[in-house]
Amino acid sequence: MSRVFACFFTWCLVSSTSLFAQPAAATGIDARLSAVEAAAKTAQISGDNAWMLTSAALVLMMTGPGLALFYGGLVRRKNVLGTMMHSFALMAVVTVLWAIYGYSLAFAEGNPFIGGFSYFLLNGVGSTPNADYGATIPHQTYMIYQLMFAVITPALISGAFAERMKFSAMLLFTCLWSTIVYFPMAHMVWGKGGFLNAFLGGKVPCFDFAGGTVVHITSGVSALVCALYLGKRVGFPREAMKPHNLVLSAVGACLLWVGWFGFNAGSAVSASGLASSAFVATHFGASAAALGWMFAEWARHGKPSMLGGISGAVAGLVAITPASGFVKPFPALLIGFLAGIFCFYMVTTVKSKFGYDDSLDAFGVHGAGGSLGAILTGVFATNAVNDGLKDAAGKVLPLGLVDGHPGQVLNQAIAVVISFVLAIVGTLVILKIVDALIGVRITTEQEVAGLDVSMHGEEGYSLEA
Amino acid sequence: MSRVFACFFTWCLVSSTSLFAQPAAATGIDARLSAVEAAAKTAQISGDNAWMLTSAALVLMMTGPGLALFYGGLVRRKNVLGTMMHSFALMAVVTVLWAIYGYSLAFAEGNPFIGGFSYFLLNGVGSTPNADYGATIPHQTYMIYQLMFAVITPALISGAFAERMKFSAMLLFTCLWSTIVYFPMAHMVWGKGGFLNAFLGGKVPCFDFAGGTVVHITSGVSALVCALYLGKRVGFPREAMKPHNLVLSAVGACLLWVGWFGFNAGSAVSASGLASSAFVATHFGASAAALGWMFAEWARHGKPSMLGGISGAVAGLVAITPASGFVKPFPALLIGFLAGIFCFYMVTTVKSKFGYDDSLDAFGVHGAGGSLGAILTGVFATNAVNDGLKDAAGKVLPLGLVDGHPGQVLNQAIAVVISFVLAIVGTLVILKIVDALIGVRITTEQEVAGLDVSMHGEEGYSLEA
Amino acid sequence: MSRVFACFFTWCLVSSTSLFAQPAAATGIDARLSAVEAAAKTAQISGDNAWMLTSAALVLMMTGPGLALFYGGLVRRKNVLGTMMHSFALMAVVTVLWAIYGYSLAFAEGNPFIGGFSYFLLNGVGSTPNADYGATIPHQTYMIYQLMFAVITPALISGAFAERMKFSAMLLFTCLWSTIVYFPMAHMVWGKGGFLNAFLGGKVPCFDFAGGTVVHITSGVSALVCALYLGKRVGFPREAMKPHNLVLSAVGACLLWVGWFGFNAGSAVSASGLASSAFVATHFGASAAALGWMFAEWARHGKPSMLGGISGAVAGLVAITPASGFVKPFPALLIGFLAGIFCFYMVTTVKSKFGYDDSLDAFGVHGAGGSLGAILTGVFATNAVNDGLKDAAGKVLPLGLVDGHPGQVLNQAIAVVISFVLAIVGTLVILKIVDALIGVRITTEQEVAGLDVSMHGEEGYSLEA
Amino acid sequence: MKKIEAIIQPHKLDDVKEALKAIGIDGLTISEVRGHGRQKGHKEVYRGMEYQIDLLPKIKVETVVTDARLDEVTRALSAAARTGKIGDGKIFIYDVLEAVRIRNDDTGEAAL
Amino acid sequence: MKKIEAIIQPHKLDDVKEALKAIGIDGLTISEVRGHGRQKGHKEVYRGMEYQIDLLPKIKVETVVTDARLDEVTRALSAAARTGKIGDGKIFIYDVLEAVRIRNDDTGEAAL
Amino acid sequence: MKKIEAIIQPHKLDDVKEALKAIGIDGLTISEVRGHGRQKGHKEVYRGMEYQIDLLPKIKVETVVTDARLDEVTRALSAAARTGKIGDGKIFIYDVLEAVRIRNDDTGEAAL
Ligand SMILES: Nc1ncnc2c1ncn2[C@@H]1O[C@H](COP(=O)(O)OP(=O)(O)O)[C@@H](O)[C@H]1O
Ligand SMILES: Nc1ncnc2c1ncn2[C@@H]1O[C@H](COP(=O)(O)OP(=O)(O)O)[C@@H](O)[C@H]1O
Ligand SMILES: Nc1ncnc2c1ncn2[C@@H]1O[C@H](COP(=O)(O)OP(=O)(O)O)[C@@H](O)[C@H]1O
Repeated sequence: MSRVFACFFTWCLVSSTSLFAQPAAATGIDARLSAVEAAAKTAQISGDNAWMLTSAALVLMMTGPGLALFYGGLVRRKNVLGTMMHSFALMAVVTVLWAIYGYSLAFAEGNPFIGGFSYFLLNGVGSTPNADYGATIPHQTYMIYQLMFAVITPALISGAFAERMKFSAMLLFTCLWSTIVYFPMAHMVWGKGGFLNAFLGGKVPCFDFAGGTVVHITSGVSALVCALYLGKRVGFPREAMKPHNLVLSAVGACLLWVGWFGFNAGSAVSASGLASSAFVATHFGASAAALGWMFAEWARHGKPSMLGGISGAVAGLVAITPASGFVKPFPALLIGFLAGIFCFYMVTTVKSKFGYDDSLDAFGVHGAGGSLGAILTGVFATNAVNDGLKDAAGKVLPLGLVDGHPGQVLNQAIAVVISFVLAIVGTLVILKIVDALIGVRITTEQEVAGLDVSMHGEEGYSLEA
Repeated sequence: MSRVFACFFTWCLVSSTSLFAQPAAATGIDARLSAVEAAAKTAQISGDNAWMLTSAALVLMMTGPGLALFYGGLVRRKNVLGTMMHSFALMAVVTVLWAIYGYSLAFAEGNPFIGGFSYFLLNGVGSTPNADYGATIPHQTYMIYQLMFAVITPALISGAFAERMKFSAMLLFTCLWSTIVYFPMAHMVWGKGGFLNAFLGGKVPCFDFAGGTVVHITSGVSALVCALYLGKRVGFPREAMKPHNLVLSAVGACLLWVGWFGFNAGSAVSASGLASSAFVATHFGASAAALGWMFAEWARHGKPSMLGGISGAVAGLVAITPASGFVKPFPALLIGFLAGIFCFYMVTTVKSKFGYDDSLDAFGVHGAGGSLGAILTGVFATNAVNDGLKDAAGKVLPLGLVDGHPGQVLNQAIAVVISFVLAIVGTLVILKIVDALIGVRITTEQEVAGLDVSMHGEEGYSLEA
Repeated sequence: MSRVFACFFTWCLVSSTSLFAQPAAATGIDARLSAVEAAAKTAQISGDNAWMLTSAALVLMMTGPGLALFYGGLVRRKNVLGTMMHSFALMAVVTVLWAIYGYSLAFAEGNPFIGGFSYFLLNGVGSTPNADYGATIPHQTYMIYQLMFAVITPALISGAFAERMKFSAMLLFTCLWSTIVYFPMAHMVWGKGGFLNAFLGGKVPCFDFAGGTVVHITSGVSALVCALYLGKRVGFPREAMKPHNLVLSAVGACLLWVGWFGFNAGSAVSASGLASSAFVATHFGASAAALGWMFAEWARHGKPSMLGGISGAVAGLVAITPASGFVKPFPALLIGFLAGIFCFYMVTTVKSKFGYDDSLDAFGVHGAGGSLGAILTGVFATNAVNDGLKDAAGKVLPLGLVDGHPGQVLNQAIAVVISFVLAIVGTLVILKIVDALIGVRITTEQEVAGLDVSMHGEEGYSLEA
Repeated sequence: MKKIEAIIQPHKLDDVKEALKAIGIDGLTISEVRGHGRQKGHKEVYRGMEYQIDLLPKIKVETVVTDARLDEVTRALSAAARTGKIGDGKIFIYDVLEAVRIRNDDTGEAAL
Repeated sequence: MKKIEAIIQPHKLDDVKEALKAIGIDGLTISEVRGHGRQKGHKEVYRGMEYQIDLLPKIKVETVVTDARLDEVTRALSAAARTGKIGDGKIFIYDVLEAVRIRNDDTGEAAL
Repeated sequence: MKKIEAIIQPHKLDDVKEALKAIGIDGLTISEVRGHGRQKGHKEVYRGMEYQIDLLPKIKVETVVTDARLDEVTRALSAAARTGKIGDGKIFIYDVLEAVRIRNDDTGEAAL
């Protein structure tokens, strides 16, 4: 309420000033100008902050209930709560890490690979905008918005170890993974001075608007490592392990889609034309990918399925994520369509060829789709959409291949490789540690009984009358 | 991020300018004024764009998961995915049509009945606002916001042919229907120079704030035509075809209600007082209609039901849609209440009298409610709420009957008739074509097995432990 | 649309003015200044209104589908619709009361305990901001935003009388309760001149940012009274009354969490830095409380559960509600953590000690959590977060104990006591009246058959193929 | 007394209920089951994993009747459930030693 | 050995379970069924379509017991399930030729 | 003809189906049940209320076979369902008086 008063006060001032503007014209005009300049600035902050707070809420909604439902519907009934718990618990746990040191390690200035401790305990993160990250929103808004990304990323991994990981091990794994993989990667790509940060002084300028490398490649690749390390579920692949409730998954996918507008368009850190452009690209990518996957299925199996449609939409959202603030609408459609077909191929042909049990296809969708999107960003990024990259003289620079800058594809590839290496090495080390300390996999009895009963002592449904 | 910089830059400019304002006072003041004028304009865009992007996300949420759940819960278990697929697939398919030519046919200048091709392939639809449609938001925002309307409209029709239409036929039907019925109708009512556009030069000025004619009458009437053309479901009305999961429908209805704020208040194309007024009217209309339907049921059957409550809410939202930006709160309550009772009467007495199988009452709710709302808009529209209609001299004109302009009721009736005719003729022709090409109805075996298995090769629930 | 034109018009004016600024410099500059001052003001309203409309939608989403799902999942299958109906019906009923006299009794100026009738029938509640409540948003926005609070509060109570209250009695009870308990309490704490209003002239200045006393204590305490008055459910506690569908409850809890950002950050009545601060506190409180409850369970029962996690999150959200606009992030974490443990203790140890049947723990979570939060607000409130309280000379005053103002804890305690007394006395009187008029409890036959069949004549699920 | 247990197609339940009602059989109990027989199931593919769905949804109808009415009821039930296609189902007949009406401890045929 | 099959009101399940436990009957299997008998159902109206709901939710309790305990168990079960109102349900008794404990192939009464 | 009714652990259903298929038994009907026996259940705590969950999910498999194949099928089924742990379940054998194929009114062993 205080801001309201402040603002009201400003207007009173402005109005009253204008009453005796005649006598001391110059001073009066100067004061009115300063007042209105401040007022315009405050108004700018309100507009952008309105969108960014909405976006932060949307991104949280992606994890819970979005991802919780999407994954929860895909597992067997006896694991539905255990699977939703992976997403839910991370909403709480990662928040605490972030408050203590996570935001600092990711976004405080440090070296090119990891941030420093200047924002330890959120020290200095208040209402005043941080001009580097968002000149027109309170720094706290940026902090909480970025937290929502840090929450969903490890939650995505849980699709790979679904139905067989110990709950305590999942918590410990996530704390270590966030610290060792996510915070450094976020710093490299988005942190000031990060190695791959194209806009704030990185050595290898990579374009990753909303997290193709930081979020999707790291989580998808780590997921594959987890799937291989934990081994197959008891009975896989002989036993039928059908999704127990595709209605839940469809609802989850729709909420992911809606929430993704906050994820991508929010990454403009303002309610500007760039946000609108990212919003359009996001929607177009998701749509084309849903069609791509469905048509591929239709051609291969004779029927397009709901599971195919929603898997495709998610694949498209993943692939358009790094590109969303850099590409025009029709390239967005193309990126989505390719992602739909490519990820379909990955989770069908490739997965069954290698035979790993990536239970809910975290790698096939996020790892593969994220990599494709990161590379295609290097192809289709254009300064007609995003004029943020300028040389010393202020001249807008070309972005991707279509702008006549083929080298960007290489930069993107470097970022992809770094993400892969960090994810593989980091995840392996962390799994070894967690396994040694408390063990990562549940017993066969627990697995047969299901996570809900064995880990949480409860059941998802008691549908008896 | 670029906008952030731009904006920050502006402020640096503003601040620095003021430092040497003394020496060259006039010029300095002029520059500061120009800068702050630009800043205020940018701030205005941020505020309005924040609300419009949120609204676009809300309207998409109405289709998925909103409508998908609402309809999905009302059908039998074996058709749940097939029914949700109608909504979901249209999110993808209509998007592609819209990108290629749909937006152009609806909103580019053309003749009074159909738009031209100037926005073909979204040519020229960028960040710069289109002053005719929304002077304070990026043109892309307006385009994507209107797309969400184009998505939900054909999805509403699917309530009528639920549980018996071929998936491929549904896709083809929708592509043709959007092209032949929706895009022209949207152009007539909302497009610049459209025949019924009251604010941008239409011959017959019709008030349809958010789509009573364009969205609800066209879809509801087309739904009735579909229901009659496809015939009854196997076993109707002898067999029990109870909603399989009213919990899903209740959730869907609530999400429709919440999303409808984006639909109606977003139609102000700004976060202005008009948006607030439309928001209030929307909520009041929904509330009164839920009560109206429930009380009608209570009186007739002795018990108010959840299905009645949610059906009423949707009926009220439909009826208030054309009126929402033109009427005061208490007329909104009245319109809602009447809609609740009228639609209850339509889906109970009238439907069973004529015996058609409008499976999920798309006509009884959207056709009937939309028509009622369109007419009552002519009664209750007032320039105390919306002063957008002015004569050449800038004088605000009276709107509806309550403003002393009874002729408006006739204008509204003309629009209703046009919508009916276009929907009936268009839908019939399209059904004939699709039927001739690929057949519209599934076989009895497929119908008995259910859409999920026969069309999509999957099942909604596998609830075995 | 009209606002868009108005705004566009302003800009034309501004631009054209600047053309002939040279000849009549002073006048020209004055006109431009006035125009840009108005433009900045309009922009400010758009930004703040964008956030407040979004917040209003989010708070409605908390009731439906949020709370409807949360409570609906916790009851037995035969009561799922009846339970959801409590939330749903109140969305409609309270709206009508609010429109007629509720808003007036709560927010019109009156005496310290109840508002007057100046806003009767929403008279005078239009686009013009009400400077007392929100200088930068349309008055209608404030009215509809506050309505959403009035809707959810009685819905919360329904957790206590779940599975055994007559639907008609529930409706009558709510109408009386809103009138006798909620509207006065809202006036006392938030209404201009209210007895406890710290910012608008209250005798005992209480800090309740978003409704710890008004919403949670009143509803939680009234819930306990209802539970005691209605008596236990048939078979309680001998019979197993497990939640029938924890998936629904988990989804509901997540939607409550997301919607709560509108509840708390929206209570800043602007998209300012204070809103961001409240957003952060809300998220931190929820996270820490989810962990607190889960750890308490883990320690006590050997397993952390999904029900525990979501109960904790809600408890944290409740406790942080009064504090959210006054405390820093780390105190928010602490308040949440304490609330998680305290409410766990209340719904396990305390409830089973006293043996009352507060079916869904409305008292244990909202009553207990709200009281804890209200007191801790007095401890941790600081003017470093909220500088809204000033003395006559404009000096910012200290807020809570941490600011060196221990007396505030006492003020908070007084507000808690007033809420308890009003809730207990009011609810008891209302229950007696309703019981005498129509009876509050259903028959044993109806209870055994379930609310869905007996009150509403329908069933939640018909999952047969 | 005999128990008639019929496994039928779900969509024939209404027909069966009416046929039994028509000949005065009121007492019956149904349950949802899944069955496998000559009827071929179908293939479902979830993200590249193929499942042969060979357990199809069926309804089991159980009714205990007096020995005298056994044939009549069996015939009526069979006729009502028939579509003539594979998957129509089976009827099995069992002997019932005793029946008790819980409400009043009636036993034997009086309990039916 | 005999199978006791009882169709009871869902809300009497806890009572029945306890009554059986009290007399040392541990082995039992329950399932959800829907039944029709003398008990009148109710009408449900969905958007103007009226449905006569005459198949009401019931629980089927099955327990196989030795011939010696048949009467005792039947009586205990019947008493526990009784409310005295129409719809209380039925008990049917069948002969069991053989029982096998899967775990160790025990057969006959030893397998119960 | 005899009915073999087996109560098995849900996760052994695939094994049982395959074992029966392997010896040429095609006709079978399954249903979801909950059972209680020697197997201890578990405790669930919901908001401080403790529930002893002693009815655990099981699958009931029913197949009617000719007298000649009774032993062979019983043995195959038992072997496939066995894990050797408590809770593996039971098999009960009943006499079947008659079988009818609804599709064409075949009766007796021809109907199986
Ligand atoms: N021998 C059997 N034992 C138990 N159930 C059987 C048996 N044979 C068939 N069934 C049940 O009857 C259903 C229909 O049998 P099926 O062989 O498909 O049809 P049809 O008898 O018309 O050839 C099966 O799905 C199964 O539930
Ligand atoms: N002849 C029968 N065969 C099979 N089940 C029966 C039969 N008669 C009754 N039932 C079952 O018993 C339940 C209770 O029967 P009902 O006639 O309503 O009660 P009551 O025996 O108290 O009159 C029915 O719902 C049905 O499931
Ligand atoms: N006497 C019985 N009557 C009916 N069902 C039984 C009986 N005994 C056991 N069952 C069923 O068999 C299942 C397994 O029995 P249990 O005693 O736990 O295993 P085991 O036979 O290996 O000791 C039970 O859950 C129950 O469904």
